[in-house]
Amino acid sequence: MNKANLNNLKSMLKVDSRRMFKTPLVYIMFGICFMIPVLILVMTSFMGNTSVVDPSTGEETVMETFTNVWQILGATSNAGMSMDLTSMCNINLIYFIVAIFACIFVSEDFRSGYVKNLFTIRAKRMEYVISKTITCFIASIVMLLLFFIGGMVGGAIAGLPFSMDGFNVGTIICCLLSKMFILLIFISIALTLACVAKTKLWLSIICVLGGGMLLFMMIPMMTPLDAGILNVIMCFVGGILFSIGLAFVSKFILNKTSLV
Amino acid sequence: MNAIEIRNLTKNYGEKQALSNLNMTVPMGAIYGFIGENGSGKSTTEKLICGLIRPNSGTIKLFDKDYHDQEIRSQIGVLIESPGCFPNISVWDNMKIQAANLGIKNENEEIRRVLKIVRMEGSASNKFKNCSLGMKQRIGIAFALLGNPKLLILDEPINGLDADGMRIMREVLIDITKNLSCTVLISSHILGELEKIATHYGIIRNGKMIKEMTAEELEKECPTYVAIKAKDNIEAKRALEKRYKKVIEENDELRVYDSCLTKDVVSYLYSENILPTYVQTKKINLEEYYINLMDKGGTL
Amino acid sequence: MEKEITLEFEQPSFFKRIKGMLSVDFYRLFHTPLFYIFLFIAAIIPALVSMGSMGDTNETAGMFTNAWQIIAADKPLYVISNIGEYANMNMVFIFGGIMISIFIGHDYHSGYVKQLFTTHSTKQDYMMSKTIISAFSMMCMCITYLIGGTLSGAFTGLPFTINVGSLILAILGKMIMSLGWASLYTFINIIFRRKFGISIALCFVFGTGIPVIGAASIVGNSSILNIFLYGSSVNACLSSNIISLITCLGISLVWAVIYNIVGTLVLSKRDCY
Amino acid sequence: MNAIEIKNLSKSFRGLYALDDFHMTVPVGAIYGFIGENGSGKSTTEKCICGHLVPNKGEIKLFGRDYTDPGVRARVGALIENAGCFPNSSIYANLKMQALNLGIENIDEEIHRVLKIVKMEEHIKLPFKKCSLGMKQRVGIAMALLGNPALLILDEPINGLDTEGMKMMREILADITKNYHCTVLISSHILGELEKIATHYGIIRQGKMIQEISAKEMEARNRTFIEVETNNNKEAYNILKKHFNDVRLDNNLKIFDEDDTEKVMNILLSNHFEVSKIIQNKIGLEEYYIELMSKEVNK
Repeated sequence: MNKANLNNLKSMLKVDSRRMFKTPLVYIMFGICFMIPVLILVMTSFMGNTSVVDPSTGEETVMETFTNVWQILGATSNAGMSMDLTSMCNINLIYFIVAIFACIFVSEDFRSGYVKNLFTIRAKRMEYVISKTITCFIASIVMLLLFFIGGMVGGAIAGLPFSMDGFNVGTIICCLLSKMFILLIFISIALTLACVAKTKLWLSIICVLGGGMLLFMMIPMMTPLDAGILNVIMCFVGGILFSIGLAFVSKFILNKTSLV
Repeated sequence: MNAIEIRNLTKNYGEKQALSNLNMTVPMGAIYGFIGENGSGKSTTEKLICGLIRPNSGTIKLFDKDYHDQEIRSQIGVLIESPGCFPNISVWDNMKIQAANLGIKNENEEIRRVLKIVRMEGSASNKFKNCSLGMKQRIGIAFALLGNPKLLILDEPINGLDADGMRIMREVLIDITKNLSCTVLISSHILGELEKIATHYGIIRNGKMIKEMTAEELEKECPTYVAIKAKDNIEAKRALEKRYKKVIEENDELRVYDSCLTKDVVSYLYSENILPTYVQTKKINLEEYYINLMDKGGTL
Repeated sequence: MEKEITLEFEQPSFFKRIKGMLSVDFYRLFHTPLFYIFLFIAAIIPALVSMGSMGDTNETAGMFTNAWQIIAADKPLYVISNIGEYANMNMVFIFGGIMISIFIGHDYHSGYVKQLFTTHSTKQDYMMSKTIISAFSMMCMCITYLIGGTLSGAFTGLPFTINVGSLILAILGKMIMSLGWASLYTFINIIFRRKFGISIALCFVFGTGIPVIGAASIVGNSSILNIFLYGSSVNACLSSNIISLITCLGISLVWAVIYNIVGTLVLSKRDCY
Repeated sequence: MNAIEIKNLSKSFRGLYALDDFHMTVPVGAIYGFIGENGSGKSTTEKCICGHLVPNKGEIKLFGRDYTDPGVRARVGALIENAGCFPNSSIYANLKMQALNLGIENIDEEIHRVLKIVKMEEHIKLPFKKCSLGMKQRVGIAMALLGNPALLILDEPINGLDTEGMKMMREILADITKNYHCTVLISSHILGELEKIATHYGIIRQGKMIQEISAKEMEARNRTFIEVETNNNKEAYNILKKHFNDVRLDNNLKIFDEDDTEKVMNILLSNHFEVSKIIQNKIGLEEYYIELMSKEVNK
């Protein structure tokens, strides 16, 4: 990475960061990431454990709810796979939000035609991919934290217990860190798909959701509540390898296909 | 050293062949008028030069370096069809983003300078999507001028510009190519405007470059002639043919192509007591030359 | 001035105007891949869901006890206890909403709406024709969902015992409901127009019935919830009878008329960009 | 009867007045040249007439009826800024949809007729997004011509058309106004082209109509002059002053309100002047427009 490439990357990073924080897209995403946990926690706990009696059959159905604030982050490693509400609507939703955000962010370049100005001046496609990965990663970290804070706020409003059995503050931090690095995987997948789909935003979003569904299952195992340093390192290595590998794939795609 | 050198460039979209081994040379500091019908491959060539699409074969050299050379590419200003701006943010923010893209140091003055050139300082704050077609075109030109590029590629920039806009465009192009500091490749259909500023011309048809020449060559190829109308054209024609070799009648005016002074022709006719009612020394302009070229099947 | 030219403008009948616009929409519907993609999605969703229900082996013994539950829940339950009651034909109304948003969004995005509003001055035509086309496409999606559901039901080997009368009523009720949903989604889309991202998000909000479930938790499982679109589509369940069909029809028509009028008002006030 | 009558129309976008108390009358069968700078409100007016924009206040009448009358609007063809076509469908599909929308009977024949006019027959199967700018413009014109509209509104149609395209445009307009009694409202910046086809002109500036004039009136009002070039213009000026009342000498010698070139020629040659140029000319649309604008600026 000689000097010329470095300041090219710097200028590209400046473009992306300026573009990210000047358009309303990222602020909408931040809003969503903060509101979802609050909504989920408040709604379910508010509606929860009120038994609903069905007039025609007289059968009582109890809405099952969150019993502990930390459930928003996931379950401890020994809890089995469960398809119920709590395991679906927790922090892992953020992977889909981030993936969709990355798709929109890249496809906005192609739809507005700004790609003409970008790639006329930049012969190398690598900087574009690297800078997009970095800026999306930073934005997704902010989203993750907002989601976490939203969860705490929601839990407080709903009056859920903050008790921690089987894990402590340390493991929660490790869990968050490892979730952070897994974000890298989702972002680089989304970027590659967006480079393929270019202006066809609907194509990239559908593929990302499809692809995300497959990976979604393994996230709770990789990042349980009682995650240790080992989890963090594993996720870190996985994230970096994935992003570098897919970065080259995206570069290859951008080189080989016509951009306009 | 040439700004752009293209050697047998071919590009086909599916089975339709947009360019078939096109050759093109644009010298330094030239304003190169790129002329051709709709769909003759002008935009394709420009997109190829900017590296936006990939050629099937052929080489493109910019300033004697391969067109993938990063140092050269960062000094190209481009406006192809529409300026690539983000619709829902303000013009100023768009310019700031492009300034960052070019790595310009003191960007605010640079942006103000460029907006002042195209007289768009007033409406820099409203959103891009709310600007009218003409204003968008001026913003596109400002975009291309940002960071004074060494090579400017404009695809029909005059589209949608009003008289004032066209005048600005002429001044800007003449000014920046003054001391060979910048080369301009401009394509347009309004040949009257192009004729005023272009130093070189390239005429393309069905993906092939059929004629490349400098403005001087065009001068030579477009002969001046004396156009005369008299009360009785036939008699005047007979009189003229006695003295001049090449006299042709075209859309009811007599054209004397021999190299002669107009006033001699008039005094000769007067001596033959024929009174011309209309006399003017005229030159075939670019538009007529282009139409004749096209009618003759393109290969002169 | 040259000879006086009498230009006569015969007043096109309401039917002719609507026919014009509808023929455009139907031509576009059948000649672009969008419609077929969503028909396919509507067909494979029941298969996926029933696969999912068969798949997990631990404590919940699978979501469905009867093959027809893939079409509609057993009883009009406004608050869902497990996924089983939720995953039925009502899902069509979510995907239908997405399809309509993309369909109308493309109208605005491509600028074709300029042509429509030039030749059709009354905005009522636009609302009516878009509602009809949306309702039609949703009904087709219901049908493919039905086919997909019965096939996957047969595949999972669940019992097919059902009182055929109420099954038909349930299916008819759901299909009638698509008119109401269509007018809702058309209304959302003429407000958000080009930004069909937002209208798709709203489709999720309305389609999944979160507001109705919320209301149900307050007011309990009572039948006044039927006044909502989601409420009455849940009401068209496997134990539905003639009354529930009539309620569906009534609710659907009422909402269609409301959204139509309000939509026309909004359209006539706003620019079409 | 007038094709278009607009009275004190105003339209604002978030407080900024694009049109302010705007008036306009376009007679039936006219080719109305609509001239104005960038952003002076030309497109806004056209969009109001076509119902794309809802004006704040003001009244628009088409052929004597209110512009919201469906009967009239079904006979309006428009091409404003870009042809609203679906990018992924082919040119044929787009035109077919518009034909269906207009309720035309024999659709295929009409589509081929229109495409033959704009010479785009061989590209009929091409998807719209693959067309170049000029070809998109021709498809837009074809779409506007579908179903023989009574009123045709074209916003800068010559944009992106090549020389042959401009010739085609002139033929189209001449043809439809003659055979189909169609009224055309056309806005353009290339005044040279407009001058060849327009029968009426409307000049707009900053949202107000500053002058509406028919081509005949403009011709009458524009003064004709004879321009002469001799070996000694000063001397010629003195002699010509005796014979004609309004003779002016700046960088060339002009005799105003005179069109008998023979008389001038006789005088000059009999006085042994060497004449190298004598043409009869009149002030064109472009000079008229620039003169009008400069009057407005210093008002």
